[in-house]
Amino acid sequence: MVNPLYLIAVFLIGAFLVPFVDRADRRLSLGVMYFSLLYTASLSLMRLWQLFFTNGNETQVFTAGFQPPLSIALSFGFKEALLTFLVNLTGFLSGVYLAKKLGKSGVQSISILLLLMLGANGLILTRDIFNGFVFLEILSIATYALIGLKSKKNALAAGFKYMMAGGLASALLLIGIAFAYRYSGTLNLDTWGRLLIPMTLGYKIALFMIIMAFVIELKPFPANGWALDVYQSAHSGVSSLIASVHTGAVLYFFYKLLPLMPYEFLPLLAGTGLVSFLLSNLTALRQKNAARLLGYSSTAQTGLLMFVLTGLYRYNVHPSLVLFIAGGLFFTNFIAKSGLFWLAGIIKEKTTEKWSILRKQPLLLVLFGVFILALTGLPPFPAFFAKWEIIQILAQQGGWVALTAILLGSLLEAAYLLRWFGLAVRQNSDEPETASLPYLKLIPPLIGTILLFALSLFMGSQLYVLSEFMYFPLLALLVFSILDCCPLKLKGLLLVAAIGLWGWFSVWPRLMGIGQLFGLVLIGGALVQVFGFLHHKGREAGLIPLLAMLIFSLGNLLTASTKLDFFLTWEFMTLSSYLLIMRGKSSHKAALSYILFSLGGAYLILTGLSLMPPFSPGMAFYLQSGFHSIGLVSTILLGIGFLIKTGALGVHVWLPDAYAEAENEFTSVLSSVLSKAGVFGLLLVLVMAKDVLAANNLLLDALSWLGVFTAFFGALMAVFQEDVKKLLAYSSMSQLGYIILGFALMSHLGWVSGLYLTFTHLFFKALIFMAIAGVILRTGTRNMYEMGGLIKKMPISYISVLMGIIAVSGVPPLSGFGSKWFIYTSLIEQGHYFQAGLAFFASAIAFLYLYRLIHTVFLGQPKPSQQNVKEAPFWLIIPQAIFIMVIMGISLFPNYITKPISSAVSIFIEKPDWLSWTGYNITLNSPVLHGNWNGNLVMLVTMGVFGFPLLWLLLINARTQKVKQFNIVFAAERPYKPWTTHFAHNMFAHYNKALGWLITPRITAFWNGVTEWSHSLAAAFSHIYTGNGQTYLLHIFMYILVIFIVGGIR
Amino acid sequence: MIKYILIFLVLIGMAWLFFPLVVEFFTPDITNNLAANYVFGSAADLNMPNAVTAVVVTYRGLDTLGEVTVLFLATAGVGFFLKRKKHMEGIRRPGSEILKTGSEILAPLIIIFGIYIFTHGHLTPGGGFPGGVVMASAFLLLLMANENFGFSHGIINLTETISGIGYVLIGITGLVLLGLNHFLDPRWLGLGQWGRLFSAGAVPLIYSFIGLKVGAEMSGLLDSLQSDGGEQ
Amino acid sequence: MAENILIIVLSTISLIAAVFAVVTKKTINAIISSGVVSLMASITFLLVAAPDVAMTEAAIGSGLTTVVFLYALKHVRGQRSSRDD
Amino acid sequence: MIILITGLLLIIIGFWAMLTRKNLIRIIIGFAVMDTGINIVLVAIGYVKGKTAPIIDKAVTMAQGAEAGIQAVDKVVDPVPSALVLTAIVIGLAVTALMLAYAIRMYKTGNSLDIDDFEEQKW
Repeated sequence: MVNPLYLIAVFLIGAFLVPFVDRADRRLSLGVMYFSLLYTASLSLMRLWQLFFTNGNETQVFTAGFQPPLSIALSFGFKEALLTFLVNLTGFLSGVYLAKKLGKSGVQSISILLLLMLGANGLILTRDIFNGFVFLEILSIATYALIGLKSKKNALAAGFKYMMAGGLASALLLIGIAFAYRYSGTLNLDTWGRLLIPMTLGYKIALFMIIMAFVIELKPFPANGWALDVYQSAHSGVSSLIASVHTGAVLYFFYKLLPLMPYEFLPLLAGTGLVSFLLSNLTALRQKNAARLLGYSSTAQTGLLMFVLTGLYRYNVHPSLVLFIAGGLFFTNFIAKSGLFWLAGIIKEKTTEKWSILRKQPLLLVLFGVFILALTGLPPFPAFFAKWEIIQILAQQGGWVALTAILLGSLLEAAYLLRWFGLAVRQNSDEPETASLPYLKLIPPLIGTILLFALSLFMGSQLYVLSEFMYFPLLALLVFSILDCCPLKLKGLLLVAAIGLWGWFSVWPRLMGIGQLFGLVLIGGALVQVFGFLHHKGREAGLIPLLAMLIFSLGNLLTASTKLDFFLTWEFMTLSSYLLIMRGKSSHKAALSYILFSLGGAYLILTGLSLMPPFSPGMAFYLQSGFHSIGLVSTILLGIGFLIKTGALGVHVWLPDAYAEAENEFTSVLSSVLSKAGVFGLLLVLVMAKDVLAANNLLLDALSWLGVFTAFFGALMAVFQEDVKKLLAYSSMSQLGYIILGFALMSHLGWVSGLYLTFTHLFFKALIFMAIAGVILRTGTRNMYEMGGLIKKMPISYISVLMGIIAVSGVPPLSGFGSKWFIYTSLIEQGHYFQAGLAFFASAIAFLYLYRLIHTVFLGQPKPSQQNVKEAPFWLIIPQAIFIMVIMGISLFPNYITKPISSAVSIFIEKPDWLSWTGYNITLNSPVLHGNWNGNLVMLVTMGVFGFPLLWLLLINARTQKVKQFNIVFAAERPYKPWTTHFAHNMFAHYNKALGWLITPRITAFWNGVTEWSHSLAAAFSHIYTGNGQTYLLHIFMYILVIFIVGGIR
Repeated sequence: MIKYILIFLVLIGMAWLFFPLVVEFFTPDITNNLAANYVFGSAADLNMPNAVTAVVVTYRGLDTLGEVTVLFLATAGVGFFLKRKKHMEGIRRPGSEILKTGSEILAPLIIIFGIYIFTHGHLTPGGGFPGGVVMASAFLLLLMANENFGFSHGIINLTETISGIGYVLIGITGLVLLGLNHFLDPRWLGLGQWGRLFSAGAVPLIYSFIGLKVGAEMSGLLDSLQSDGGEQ
Repeated sequence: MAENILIIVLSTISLIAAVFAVVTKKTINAIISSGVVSLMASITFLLVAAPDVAMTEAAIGSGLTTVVFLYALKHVRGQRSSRDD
Repeated sequence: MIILITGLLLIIIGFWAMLTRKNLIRIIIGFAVMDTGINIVLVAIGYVKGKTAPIIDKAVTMAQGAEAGIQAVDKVVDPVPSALVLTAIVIGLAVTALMLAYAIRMYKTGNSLDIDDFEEQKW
């Protein structure tokens, strides 16, 4: 086997040699450093190779030719080999990153860097506690010295604070070791672990001091002020080393010590880890300095790791699973954190506000995004799998406190990380061009990214039975990223072709029942809208790859089979839609609120899923859900999670802004397709929760009222919008309210109506959004009062919008009528008169905003500035034309849709006898209600009703006088009025007086309150960091004593 | 004020934490098993009277290697922080004539004494660390006495490098000659006769390297400290 | 017995010296008295059968450390008056 | 026992200095005192009643080699703590020296030795 001592020897020789060879040439000493780091990394790699391909069970090596406990033993198994490989590779990358600085600051720094690596390697390898102490000292002293690489006052002060804290920790460790030796008579961890030593108070205190020394080194909140200062002020290359190598090695030794600790310590340590995770993340919320922010995140992650290592044993988790979880979290954090520190060094901007210069550097931006998203725990990165496992364990075994803390902490972490990301992506034109990039410094983060992806694939593919198509979204992202240099139209058409082929040959055959329906909505609906994106002139970097990822994950949502499949896909979908929203001009705030609500929802879904029995691979998730029954808690969690995606009242706060700020074409996808994913989820929950719901009438009542109110308030809020996209956003919300209402009835007819509306809403809402996208593109504004009279300039768009609003409003003959008919019928059939009344009222309100939409935009007098507006581009017309055709088709022959829906629903809820389809006619003869609907007939009648008067009018007014749009008499308005007096501005002011109190933004105020409150809490916490080294020392002392007392160690 | 109360409480608290350790403490009558093994093994396996040296250099040799490294690290660190711009002359006060003459006579003697200490580490108390320090004290003496005493950095560096690498190489020799588990095993050299200078395998050699290295490191440390630490 | 008395005396001296090192106004005094603490410790080590440690403590703990402190003090001489100097 | 208590008291005195002194060098002296205390504790732990130093010289036994080992086993104190203290002393010196270098450097850049003058970074 590869002798681990060579790792140590190589570093030592390197470090001793450097000062000597430096007399010849500085480059020579740098060469020695690189050689040592690469050589040791390759030794570790060789060891890994050995462990995989030749079976050697022997992992321990002794020194001096004596058996332990006489001599010091080193262990070089799989964990150690992997860890040392990563550590040494990171060391090498840090060396590359620091090359210039090291070259300038004297030969000693090179030796010190090598010795830092020696300390880390030794700490990982050794099986002797005192030897561990020695290596810890080497590691720490080297770190102290490297902090001084930046000879600024702040860096020095931080280094000194660190030395004080570290000195205290090693003192405790040494005292602990001394007394523990007294009790155990050995220093070797393995021998020690086999001994049965009576747990007297003295022995426990000795062990307590040992473990607390390592806890302090792991920088727990709140005893970590010194660490934050160091992260903030040290050279970013050194910070990265501390966050990854130093923390990693210390953590591993901490892990090695755990078997020695009495059981009562473990919950204590787990608790400190959790507190550290939650509160560090909370405190970080207010942090503006990038490096310090990373420091908080680093301490938080370490806290979480501490919890995983010490807390999970209570849940009878297999040790290898614990290691897997810890490994996933650790490696993600290890690579991403060092990568971010490296980037922070390249950017050179201290505050996160200034990171928008990244936008000019696509490569850096991508790297930055990858690291941030990995830390957030999004798939496919290892942290995602780790979090998945943790939540599974905790939810199934009732570790609710820990679960809540972890999810809350993760959400907070996502909040500040993604806010930072948003700031970086934000479009700010006044940023100066950055100077040329230091290419040498780019290598380390680049390699880090590759490593991260490799690890992700390894973890995902080796350890889970994922359906083979699960990685299609990523594959699509990759392929289209490679193709991203092609012209937009080519890429788009390729995407359409790819999705078409995939959907037709791969997805469609797997689907049945409601799966087919949602397949049409999610894949078909998205596919048609891809054309809309193609009108852009530029290359639109990143658009098509992300769109590809989104659509593929939407398809996978239907074919996913296991719970993990489903959740993974859900997260892929969230991730890609978030990134697509980010493409909007000033969307970073809206996107943040979107992703935070989505993640919150996803965490609820995750917890809900964890409580469910396992799903078997192979069969689609939605089909299996018919066989399962879930409990109350699970129902509520999953329900809320999916409702967030649909934008139900109360959790709709993200919706208007996200819809308004996303790119116009993407808003269309968001509204018409993506919200349906939430509907799909909700449907599954209702299917699985049948038993619970039968036992609990309250839940369904609550859901139906939620639906009604969403419909009502959505409509009401839409009325008072000036922004056309916000109007449509609220309109969408309102429509989804109807869908929820339909589902909440839990009757065959109710579900049919919900699904039918799901289906038709796609077409008419996408139609309107696409048309409006053209309008906004041509007029350059979203405010309706700045438009007008566009009917002449954009007739096709006008027709689209007209068709759309007829469909939305639910008047005959278009498809909307059918959906309304279904809803009211099913409501009344079940005796939900109040809901029906309010829903009907909401429909009435809908007329108001729809009227406003068509009138202020297309009718009236054109604005002088919009003289030269042209019709929307061809590419935007394509989806509109398709949708118009579909709408006409559905309206004429609704039974082609409703009948399949009914038969799909009947799998879950049996079709009552009194409901029947005959020809074009739907008949219902329930005990309470009789009626029928013939779409074909309705269409003909309506055509007649409208057609004959029209003909008649044309006949009697054969010679009308054509009036120009600017004819003041006929247009009844004066041009050049200030917009505030224009009727289109604040159009329904009078209604506002009457109903305005209903829409005071209470819910938004509530969520703002949550944000503000957590920020001020964060501020309060951050004030414990006074910046004084002695205060920090006092914190450490108090921290130790408090834990001792709280732990009740006796 | 609150801070002082807290500090007071913390100190009391730490004392209270230590208290059970004291209560449970007793001075035993016999050594534990491990210690007995060490004492026996030191004589039986290594032919070395000084059991502490046996532990330090052989059984727990890796610790000592680390220890030397820590010292090296500290020297490098201090040198790094206080690196001089140029050799600054005339900062030190010249020593008196007596000191000057005395040091010239004494320094070689002290160095010889240091060498004695570390070469006899396996037989008598002492060893590489005190020996190295004693050697460094000779350097200190010269430094104080002679205003223009510029100890050649080349020599310090060379000594440091050679002794350091020598130490590691001796360790590796054990690996190469005796096998996988024999890093720093001194027994590849004959164990010799009990109580002689050249006995206990490579231990005297190791301790010499340690002594030289420690001496060089300490000298370097003192040298860096006495220089004026480049002004910003 | 004599040994015990000697140990008590040494302990007392070292404790007093340590307290003095903390409370004294002049840094130089503090340095010297911390050296005394080390020296007392090294004599104690001799008494409890640890001559190796005693030698090392005397050479490094009380000797070299003190010298290092003194050199450091030389560097910062002429500092602004600090609160406990 | 007395030695142990002395050691622990020295450690606490060291803590006291670290927490209350404002001068950087005085804080470092606190660390040095604490280190000495720790060393004393370690040695006290290795002590065995009435035994001599773990060096097998003529005073212990006249035998040589393995024979000497057998005879010496129950006559000497534990060599392990001694070995550990040796390491601890050297590490203590290293840390002290580096801290002092830091202090000097801080004095040169911040022109003060008062720890309260080095708290610009916070929150």
